Amino acid sequence: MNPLIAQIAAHSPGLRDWLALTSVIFSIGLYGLLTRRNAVGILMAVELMLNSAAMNFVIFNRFCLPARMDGSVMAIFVIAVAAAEVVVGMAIFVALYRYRGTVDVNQMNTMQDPVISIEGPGDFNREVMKNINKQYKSRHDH
Amino acid sequence: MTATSLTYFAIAAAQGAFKNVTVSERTAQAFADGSWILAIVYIVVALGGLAALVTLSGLVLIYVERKLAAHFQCRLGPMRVGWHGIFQTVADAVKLLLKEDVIPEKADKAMHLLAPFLSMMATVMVLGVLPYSPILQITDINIGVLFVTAVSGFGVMGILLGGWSSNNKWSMVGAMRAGAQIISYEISATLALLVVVLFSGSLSLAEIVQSQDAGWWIWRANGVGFVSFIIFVIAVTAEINRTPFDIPEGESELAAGFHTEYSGLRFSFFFLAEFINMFVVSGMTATLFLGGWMPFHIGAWAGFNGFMDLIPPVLWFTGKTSVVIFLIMWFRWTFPRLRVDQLMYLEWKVLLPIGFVNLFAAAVVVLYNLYPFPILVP
Amino acid sequence: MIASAIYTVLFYAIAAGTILLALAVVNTRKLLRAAVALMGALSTTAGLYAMLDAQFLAGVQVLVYVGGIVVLIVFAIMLTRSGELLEDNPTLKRKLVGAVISIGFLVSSVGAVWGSPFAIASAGKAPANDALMIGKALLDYGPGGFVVPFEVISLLLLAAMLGGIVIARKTPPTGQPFTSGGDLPGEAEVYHPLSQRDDETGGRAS
Amino acid sequence: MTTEIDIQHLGFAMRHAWLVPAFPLVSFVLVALFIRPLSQRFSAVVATLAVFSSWVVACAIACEYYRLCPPGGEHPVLVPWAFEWLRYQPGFTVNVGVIVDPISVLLMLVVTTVSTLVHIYSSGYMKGDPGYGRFFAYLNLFTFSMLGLVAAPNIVQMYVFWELVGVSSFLLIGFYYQKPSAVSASKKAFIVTRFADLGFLIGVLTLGYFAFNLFGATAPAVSARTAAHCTMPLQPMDFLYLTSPEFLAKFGALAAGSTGITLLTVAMVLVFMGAAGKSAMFPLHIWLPDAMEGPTPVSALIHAATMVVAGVYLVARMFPAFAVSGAALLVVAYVGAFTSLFAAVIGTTQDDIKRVLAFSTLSQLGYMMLALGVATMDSPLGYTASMFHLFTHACFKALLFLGAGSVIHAVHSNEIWDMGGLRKKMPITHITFLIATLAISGFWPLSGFFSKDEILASALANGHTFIFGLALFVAGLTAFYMFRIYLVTFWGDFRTDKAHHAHEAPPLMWIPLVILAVLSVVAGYVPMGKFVSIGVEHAEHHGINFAIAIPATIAALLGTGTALLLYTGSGSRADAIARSLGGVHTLIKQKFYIDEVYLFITHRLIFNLVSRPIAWFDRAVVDGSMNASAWATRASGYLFSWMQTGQVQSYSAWFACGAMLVLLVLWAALI
Repeated sequence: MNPLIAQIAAHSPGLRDWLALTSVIFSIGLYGLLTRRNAVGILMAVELMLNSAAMNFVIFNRFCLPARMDGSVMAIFVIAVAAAEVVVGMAIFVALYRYRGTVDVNQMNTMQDPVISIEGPGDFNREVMKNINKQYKSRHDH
Repeated sequence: MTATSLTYFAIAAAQGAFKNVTVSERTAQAFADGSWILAIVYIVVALGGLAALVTLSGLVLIYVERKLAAHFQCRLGPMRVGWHGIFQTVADAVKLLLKEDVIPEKADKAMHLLAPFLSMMATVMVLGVLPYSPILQITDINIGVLFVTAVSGFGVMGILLGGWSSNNKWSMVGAMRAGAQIISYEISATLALLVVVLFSGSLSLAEIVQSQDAGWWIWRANGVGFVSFIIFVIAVTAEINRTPFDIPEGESELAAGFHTEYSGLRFSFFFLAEFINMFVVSGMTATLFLGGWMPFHIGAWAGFNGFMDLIPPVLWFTGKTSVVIFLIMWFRWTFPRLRVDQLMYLEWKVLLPIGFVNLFAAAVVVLYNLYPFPILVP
Repeated sequence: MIASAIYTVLFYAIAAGTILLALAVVNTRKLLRAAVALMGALSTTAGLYAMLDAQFLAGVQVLVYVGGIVVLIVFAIMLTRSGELLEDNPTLKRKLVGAVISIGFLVSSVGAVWGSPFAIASAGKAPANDALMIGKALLDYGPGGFVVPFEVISLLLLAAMLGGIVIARKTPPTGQPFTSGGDLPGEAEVYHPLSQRDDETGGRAS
Repeated sequence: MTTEIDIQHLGFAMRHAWLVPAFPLVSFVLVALFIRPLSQRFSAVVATLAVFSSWVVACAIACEYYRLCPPGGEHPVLVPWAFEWLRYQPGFTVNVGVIVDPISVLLMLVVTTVSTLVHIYSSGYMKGDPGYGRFFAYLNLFTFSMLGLVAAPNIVQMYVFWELVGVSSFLLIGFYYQKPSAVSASKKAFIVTRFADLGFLIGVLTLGYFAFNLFGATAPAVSARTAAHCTMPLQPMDFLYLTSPEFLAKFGALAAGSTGITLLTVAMVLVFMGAAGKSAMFPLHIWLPDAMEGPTPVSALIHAATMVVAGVYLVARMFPAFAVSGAALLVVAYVGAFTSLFAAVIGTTQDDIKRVLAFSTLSQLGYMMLALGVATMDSPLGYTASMFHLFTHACFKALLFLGAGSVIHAVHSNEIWDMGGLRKKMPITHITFLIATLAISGFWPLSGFFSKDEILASALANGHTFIFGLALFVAGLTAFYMFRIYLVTFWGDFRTDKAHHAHEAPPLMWIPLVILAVLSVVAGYVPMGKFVSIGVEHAEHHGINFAIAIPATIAALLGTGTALLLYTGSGSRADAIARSLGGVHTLIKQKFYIDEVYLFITHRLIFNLVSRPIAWFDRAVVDGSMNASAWATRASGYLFSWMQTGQVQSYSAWFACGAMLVLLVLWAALI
């Protein structure tokens, strides 16, 4: 037998190699998630991450419980959830684009609360509402 | 070298000729036996066979299409090149290959180059799993039907990319229409497929053909099979963008649709892919509903059946496929083109509900083994 | 032996392809190209599934991801056709931070994986007909059965479908313009961000 | 000997005894949700028909019961219909069912009869009211709750319906919810009865706890005789179980700590607290007079004839338990006696016709309680007498209230001094009112005579001479105040224009009056001792015992005579007596300042001494610590708010860092 072939065969991938591969893909997805500014780009990165996570199920199934199909079933669930996520995500992006003219996540920070006070126990909610009110007013006065 | 390979091939062919093994199994066997060269020969032969099939069937189909179109319209069609214009398509092909390959200035070049290959790839991948005869199948994977459905996604991507990268409004609109249409009709096609899967209990195409030994599913599935056959034919006609579902490339509206900006070899790829697609879906229809390479048998007529068995399986397959191809070509000169809304209406409000009901009925038939009518034909 | 060698070569080849395509997904400037790369990465992942003896899953992966999700993403990109959508060029700072975090994550996770003891089964042959097995597992109950999650997933998909339609349709169902919802002060006022694109708070400038 | 009854082969009405409460319930839902918005008129018809159907079924049940167990014989307790409701653990489930025994049959008849008549009466009385349909829906709900309470075979079901009765009476008292006085009256009734129900609840829990734990999950060791008459196995909360001699013997032996009182007594006094609340016994009576704010038919239904007897019914239902604990029974007797005297005294001075009737109700309820209290298992005459009086009282008190309603309807005032001379204007009301007055005063040959006679006889027979004397005095007082309002209302001159312009009520209103008047006359001739009995010993129907009848009649005559003396002709004689009594009269007129005492206790003492410190503690310490933790959270949130960019990516970066940290820890642990 060709020694080269034997050597190659000796490096047949094991569980840890597979897991390392999924870790790499996950990290790449994470990089995309952190760096992309476009919501669609982020979604694609998330797909990568989901994919690698689903593959982990299959890997463990293959190596640790080969007679069962639980990992495949879980992976199918992950795929289904990913499909649902993409549907809703895309719908949201299209709606956002229609209403705001952008899908840049840097501009999606209306959840950020500019009003935080530490005046001690008081009617916190009312204060926040007042400020939101003010913000709205100023928005509409222009 | 060549002689050795040919010898190997001849020996292998002799060995496996009358066994129901696919080319991929033989290749694997060859690998396992350590006969590298034989394995590589198998691979080369398989790929070469596929290439030949693609080219030949493309040429033939284009010629047939033109001739049929002409005769439907009481014309003669191509008559000049060769006897009855039989080499017309060859001449056209040569002309296309010699033409300049123009890429628009503002196109996304990489995508523009990639798109035709994606389209072609989707088609050829299906050719690889079609069972042409018991011994003539590149590979039989146990998820065959699923595979066929899945790779059609690449075709959609090819069309979408082609339309997008051309940087042309017509192309873009054509691509969007094609994408929407293919995705929509794929659902109905899959629902119809599932009926056959339910009856045969397998996703493997070879097994599905084998399961029709006692009778083709179009007859034997008692009504539901016939309904799903009709749904499937309509849906695949739409999937390959043929009339009456050819709005993605409707000449009167969109110039030539998604491949308006393509020329030369790349255009011929798209063009060829379209015709091969017709062959593929017809082959699938034949495999799923018409018994694939199974000969035509009638009940207990032993003599008749014996005669039918004499005809080689490949011919049976080709014949059935040709019938479906003829049917699809016939549509083109029978039905007017649908509007976009009519198209969507037909899919979502007609075919889809019928498909679901049909699938449910099929499940009931299979579950309770209901065969209300006697089986007269295979 | 040869089969094992081929398997090994195939694994590293496909893994390398997957990683390259994944890198393309996150680094390509043009989003459509990223989508194509995503399609490639997901297809190679299907190949990896096939190598893990999960053919059915490989088919599903191609069917759902390539035929569905990527097409949907491409559609979305095409529908929201605008300059900023087509390209995405993150700043260097962003790239650095992302790289540091993701590489840190990679190192720590690979380290944790490498050090962990796993209970690897010795007889590693997958069932021949995995589609049948998966079908039975999905519709079974009791141990090893997943019928309840299966039903839940079907509900989730239905909800996602309806949600997608409701969110993405052009006019809200009531025919009313888009409002803030009524919980906040000024609920009667119409909030239409398109009309305020040019002021400081809600527009493109930031 | 025991009467053997095959529970499986009962007649239709028995097997479907649930129909009795079901009719009003269905009608309530229909009327409240569907019919009321469509037609006010039709809702009255539906509601009345539903209650009438209940009456028919109740009659059928009564007939069947007394066909199976003929009068004068043994009267077993049947549970012909039940289903499992709450299953706690083996041997402890709570059923919902219908109990059929003499007192429940009697109560069902009384409730459905009075309720039907009140429905008919109300359809005339409430005409033109904007809340016409709502009123009938409430009436149906009330009837349903009361019937469910009566039919309860276990104490849990009774408690549930007990509260439902409370709710529906709350709704009915506050029917005129625009009137502040009605609202406050309904709140008062609700709160006072709720306070009483607290005791009831604790009693129920005590009983249930011991009923289960004394015998455990093993089969309840109660008489096979009673168990044979149930469709389902006996459960610890069932009345049959709670009143079985086996259980009582075991439970009665338990002492409550070192107080020298048995636990049974404690539990029974707690249960009686609930009964006292609902029946408005002395310290908890304050809600009843105010509850007159509801429409007058409601007063007749709730506060005279049916609802307030729920307490009496409960005591009767649990009577064997009370009897085993003699002390609890003594409490019942003396509370009843005191209430009857106390209320009668107040009743002599009130000017509001409904208020007088309310106090008279209190007094009569005291009578019933007293009768129960003097009875024992060995000589259960008082038990029979109490039920008898409940029955007759329901007839004539409903009649009195409906008559008063008729008068109020005509005069548009509650003050008796606004009336006068109405006998000419309203002959039917006058005659029926007179019959009722005579009946309640205890004149032969009307029903009140017989029932009161039996109560007095039972008190004397069991050696409670003091209570006997007191009851005799109250009988005289009753005659006095009843004739007082009768005379002032119907005799003399027209005191106001309103009285002058009064006219007879429409037929829908006077027909029930006539029916009730007939009932008030004949009810006394029912041989109640043969129909209603408890224990092995049979209460003999005494006929007319002259040793008791003569003093009772003399007392009634004295009362009547005094009234005639004082309130015919000019009112100066009454005023003179009132003036000569001075402070005492004022004290009585102000109802012994009980309300004020309550207000003082709640407002001054409890609010200032208990509530305010607790409120301060709540605000300063409890809320303060909460606020402090909230403040700390918010302050720390402020410290870290620079992390809150509002952008998903920065969040996911932090998240990734966290995950990385976890992985590093894992890695470190592995190395």
